[in-house]
Amino acid sequence: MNPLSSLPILSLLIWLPLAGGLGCLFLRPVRHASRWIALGTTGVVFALTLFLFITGSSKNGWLFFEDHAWISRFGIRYTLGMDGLSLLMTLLTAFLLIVAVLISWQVSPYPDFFFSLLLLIECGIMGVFLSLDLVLFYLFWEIMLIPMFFLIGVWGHARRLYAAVKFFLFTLAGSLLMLLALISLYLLHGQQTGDYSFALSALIHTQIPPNLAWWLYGSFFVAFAVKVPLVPVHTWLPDAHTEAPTAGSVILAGILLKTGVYGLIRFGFPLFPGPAHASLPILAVLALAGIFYAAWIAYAQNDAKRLIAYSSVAHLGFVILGLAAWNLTALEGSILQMVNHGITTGALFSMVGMIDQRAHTREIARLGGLWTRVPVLGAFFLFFSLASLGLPGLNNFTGEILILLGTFTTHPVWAALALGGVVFAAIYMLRLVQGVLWGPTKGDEPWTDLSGREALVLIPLAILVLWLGLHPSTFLEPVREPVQLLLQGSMFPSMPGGMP
Amino acid sequence: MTDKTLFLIPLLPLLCGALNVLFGMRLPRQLSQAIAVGGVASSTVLTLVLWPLSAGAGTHVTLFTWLDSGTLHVPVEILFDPLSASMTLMVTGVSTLIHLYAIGYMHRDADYARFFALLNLFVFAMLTIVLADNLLLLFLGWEGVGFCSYALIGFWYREEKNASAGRKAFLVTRVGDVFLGIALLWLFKLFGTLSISGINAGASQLAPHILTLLVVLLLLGACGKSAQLPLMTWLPDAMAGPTPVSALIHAATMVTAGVYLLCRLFPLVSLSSTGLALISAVGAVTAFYAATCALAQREIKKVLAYSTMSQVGYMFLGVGTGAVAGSMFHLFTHAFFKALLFMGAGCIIHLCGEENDIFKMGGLRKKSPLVFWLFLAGALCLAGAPLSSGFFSKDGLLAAAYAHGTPFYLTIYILGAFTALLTAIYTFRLLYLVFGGTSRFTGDLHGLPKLMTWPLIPLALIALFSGVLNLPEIFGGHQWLDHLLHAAGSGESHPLSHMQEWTLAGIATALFAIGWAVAHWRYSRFTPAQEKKAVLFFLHGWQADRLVHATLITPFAFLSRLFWQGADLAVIDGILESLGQGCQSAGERLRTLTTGRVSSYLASLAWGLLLFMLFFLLQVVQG
Amino acid sequence: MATILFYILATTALAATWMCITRRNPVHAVLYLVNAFFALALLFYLLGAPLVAAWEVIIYAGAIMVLFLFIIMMLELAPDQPVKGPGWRRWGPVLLLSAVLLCSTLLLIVADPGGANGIPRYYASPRTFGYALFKEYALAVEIVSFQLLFAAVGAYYVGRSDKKVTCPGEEVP
Amino acid sequence: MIVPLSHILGFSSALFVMGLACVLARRDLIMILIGIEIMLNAVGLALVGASAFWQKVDGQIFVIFLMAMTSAEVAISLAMVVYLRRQKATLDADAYDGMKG
Repeated sequence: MNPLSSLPILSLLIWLPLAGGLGCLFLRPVRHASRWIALGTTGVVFALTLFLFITGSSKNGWLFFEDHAWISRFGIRYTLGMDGLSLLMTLLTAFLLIVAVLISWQVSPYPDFFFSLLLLIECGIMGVFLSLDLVLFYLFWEIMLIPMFFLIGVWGHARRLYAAVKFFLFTLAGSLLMLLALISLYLLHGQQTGDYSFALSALIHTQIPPNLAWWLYGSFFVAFAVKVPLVPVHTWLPDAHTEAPTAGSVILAGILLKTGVYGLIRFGFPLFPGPAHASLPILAVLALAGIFYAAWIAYAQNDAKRLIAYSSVAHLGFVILGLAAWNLTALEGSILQMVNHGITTGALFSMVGMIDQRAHTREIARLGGLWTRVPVLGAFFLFFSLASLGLPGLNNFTGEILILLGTFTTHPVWAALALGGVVFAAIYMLRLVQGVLWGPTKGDEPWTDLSGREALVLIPLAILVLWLGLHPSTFLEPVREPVQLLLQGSMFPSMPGGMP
Repeated sequence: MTDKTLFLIPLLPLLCGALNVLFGMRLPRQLSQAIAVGGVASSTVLTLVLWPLSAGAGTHVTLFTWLDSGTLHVPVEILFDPLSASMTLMVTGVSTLIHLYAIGYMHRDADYARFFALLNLFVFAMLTIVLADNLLLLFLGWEGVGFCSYALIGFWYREEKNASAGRKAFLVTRVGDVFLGIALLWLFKLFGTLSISGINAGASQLAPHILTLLVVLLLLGACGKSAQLPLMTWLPDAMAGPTPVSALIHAATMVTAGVYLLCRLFPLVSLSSTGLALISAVGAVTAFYAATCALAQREIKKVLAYSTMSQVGYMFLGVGTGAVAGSMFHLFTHAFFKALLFMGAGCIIHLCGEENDIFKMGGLRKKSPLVFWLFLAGALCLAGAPLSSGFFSKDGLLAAAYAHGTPFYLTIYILGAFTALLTAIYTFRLLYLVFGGTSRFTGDLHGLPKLMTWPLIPLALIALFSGVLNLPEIFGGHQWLDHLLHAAGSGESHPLSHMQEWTLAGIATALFAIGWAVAHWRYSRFTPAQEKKAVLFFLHGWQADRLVHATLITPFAFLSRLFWQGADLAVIDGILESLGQGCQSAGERLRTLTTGRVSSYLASLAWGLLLFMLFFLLQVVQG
Repeated sequence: MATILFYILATTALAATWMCITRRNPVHAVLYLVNAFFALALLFYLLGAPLVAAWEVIIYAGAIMVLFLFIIMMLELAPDQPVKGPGWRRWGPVLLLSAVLLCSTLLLIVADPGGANGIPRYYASPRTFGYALFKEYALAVEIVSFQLLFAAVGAYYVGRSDKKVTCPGEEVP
Repeated sequence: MIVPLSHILGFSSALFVMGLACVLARRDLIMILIGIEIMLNAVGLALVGASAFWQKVDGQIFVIFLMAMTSAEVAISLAMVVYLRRQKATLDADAYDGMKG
């Protein structure tokens, strides 16, 4: 038996970062205390998730489950559950948060606030990936939003306020729709059964009139689509990613975008199977539009960060395409691709941050010849760019090929078109690589190559890129059972402790 | 020694490449070079040692499972059969010689570690293509060579032009890769597996139209890598890379990967006669196209690049006629003599102090006889001089086309034969301009490092005499390669009578002689000709680049800007921003309601009271 | 007798109020209002509310109105010579509105049949009053007392003379 | 029993409307406050009438609360008058439009 099973380990995953965040604030007078607290907290959380991953990834059903009454008057419960999918997502979150802390090691001003906000975001994201009660989910969903708003708005680049407000309004508009929908779902379920509850396990049994189901699904969908983001509600993303501080971009691209996809998988599809299945072709069209449209726009960008931001939209298009294909291989590919994208794009954003620190510009036209000045950094940059454009053997390829293989078996045309998007990916990525690495060196002041701390960030990322590219089964096996259950339309395996 | 040792063949170069990637710059130059050469050389030795494993149906080994999801099961598996074994031997052997040559060639470049690492990685990727028994693994190698080619073409990245050439190569081949990828996805859907042996075994159950479509997709994929029409524009530009790279990647190995792919999947490809016809048509037209372009080139490496394209076209032509062994034979001989030619060209360029233009050379025969003889050996093979290897291999392919006897294949034969004439012309043009006459070169001749010449000597011998590998019976041979590769599959054979074979050989000899004569008449004495329009047309590869630029690149860039500025910023953000503006202006207007004067507030309060009163009154009246 | 007294007092109160709101001099207005309040206090007494009547006199007429007077005098708001009051342009709509409001209210009152009944005689002794106030409404009393405290503090805060503010028309010591 | 309830209510509403008219028509802050006092008293009258009508003491208690609140209000508002008078030399209510949007 798991020695940790007596601990409320899921709550620990959520509230430990919050405690760390408060610690950062309380220990403000101590110089540099906050960064060590942040590193320690994220490290502990990562160790926990890693431990869970190693011990629990082969098990079936809910690996961990917590359920307590919370606001019983409205049937709101504090229900947390972790299956293979949540496990993978929490692992990714915990890992990227360490990266985020390390790359903002020398952040200024207000490092204590910065790190406590980072930890607050971790708390929110963990909550989103673990909650099984809709109100709890919504709560964490909003908790994620607010610290990110401040991260962008306070520590961002030149147009940070515009970007922060845009990000906030887009996401909030979507999530308010979701709030409306979940309340009406709650009322509907209560009227039907007399059991007023926000528990996901209860609500999936609601009989929704088809017309209303479309509206409710649409509201959930908009909330998630904004987060993913799908064309045409993606325009917050380039601004937010570009203006955010490096850690913010890493978290945004690496994790926050995945919460949208996760929401669709965990809530959107199980709650509204009818409209969800009927909307798969729409999803596919949006995904394909994203793949091409965003890749096309990415080519025109001058700002390296913005280019990578648009590439995120294109990559998430692949993820959504796998979802739309709706079979085991494609779905597994989608989930794998979420992890892949988190790692590659996280790495690329970190690297642009490092380059920005040295060159004081992110404009491709003003960079160039970096290989001469900082060969090690250049090699890493090339490596991650290749991963991003889907070179086989590196991580993005495995995800993409699973998605494409899965999609082709059911929808050949979608897959064939999406494959065309791969060329587009090569076009913009190579433009970026050429602009940054090749060409004559501009300026002649000497730069320091990769520092130890930066290497500490990049080497694990690079190892993961290779690992995911060569042996993705490690990360695919935990999600197999959740995906199968999802495909069967049954969401909940037997639950220890029982459901309300 | 277990079968798994076979994996060492590709993994040794990978290991050595990785060593050079990680520690190359910290190692002394000699050690770094030794690692690189050692990796490739040990692969060669290993291939020879393990050769017996390829006997019969070959050896099939699995290392571990790469991808596993649902019905998808992709193991890392290799198949060491006669086809892949012979190709492996050629790749490793030629690579070893080229690596040695590269040590000499790069002796003054400070970035040797990157160069050798990439070269080793390339060999790994190429061997993966060759040995893979799984299409996805093959695709890994396929993209891998694409990347290495990209990085090596742009090796001297400080010049924007070189980096752009690399990028172009990567992108154009990737367009082909997309088609290969679609074929791969489709094959998985049809067969539920990506194993090459499995696909070849089950191919006969497919409907003809699906087969044809598959072959077209595979052909397009192969065209990308092998620089065949219409995806050929990248190869001439790829000459921006260092010469060993051109020799290894753009002559001997990578560009022939397309041919190899078609041969590997020949049991599938051969089932579609339309597909086969298309393959040979593409091959013949490319061969002709490239030969015409080679006639007008001024840069020595570009002449060779176009000749490579042309010779690979021959190989395609051969695959299309069903002569797998013949194509592989030409692939091998071509690899030998073209590598030789490129390395010779590297020596020439080095001698002339990085001068590329053949119009500015001349008279090198007396100045560097060794290089002349080496280059001549390669050139004779290329031009198809009787009894040289190129003569046998090229003749074999043309004979196979002729043997079909249908009007279509006769046309192919005629086109091929005419191309052979052009080949002889441009080869001797090159020889005369570089070595003949008097020197037009201004400046001092540089010395050559030993390592740049002596790897060429064995290569020259192999190139000249590799014809014995598949010597036709009329010359007393046993067609050894044909028998070896019999298992790889071959189309329906159309045996020719000895009389016909002698006739075809005679025609080939005559074409060679005519070509030599024409070149002698025109180029034995250099006359600077004015640039005619036709010459320029051929010089720029029939303006293919300009066409691509006008029809694809310019619209792409334009649309890119349009989508960004027009759609994303103007329309989507515009709509949302106008929504925000609307809210704001509504607020502005509502703002005037708050006059700030107590009296107006009180008045509105009174009016509200009145409304309430009237409402109650109304209720009273109604009730 | 009481009925007649009611109408007399009501008429007095209305007249006094009318005079009050039409005066231009605030001092006069306040005096008229005090007059009206006395009439109201008597009315309260007639309606059986002796305590309320007493407080009406003590608090309203006695305290609040005097406070008004003090303020008016302190700020020297009473004009030396008659000033122009609001003209018809201001009074017109107000009168119209008031008339409509009054008419509709009266209509509402008339429409209710219960209103025609007479009021039974009633007398709330201070004892009853006290019991109800401090038992049933004890909490409200506490709240109101707090409110008074806040008002006192607020009035002090607002009214204290801040030396930094230059006060036109007032000498700062 | 002295008068019908409707008469008391009618008288009370007449008082109230007069107070309202005063508040609306006058611009002098003092006069506006006086208008408010009139309105409050009108309400108090209605409450006392209702108290008698229902034979319950609660209405009267409400008047007590009303008075307490009025005194609080007057205390604050007269302090405000003093304060405003210091800010500007006038008590014209329309002169104070600092909250204009």
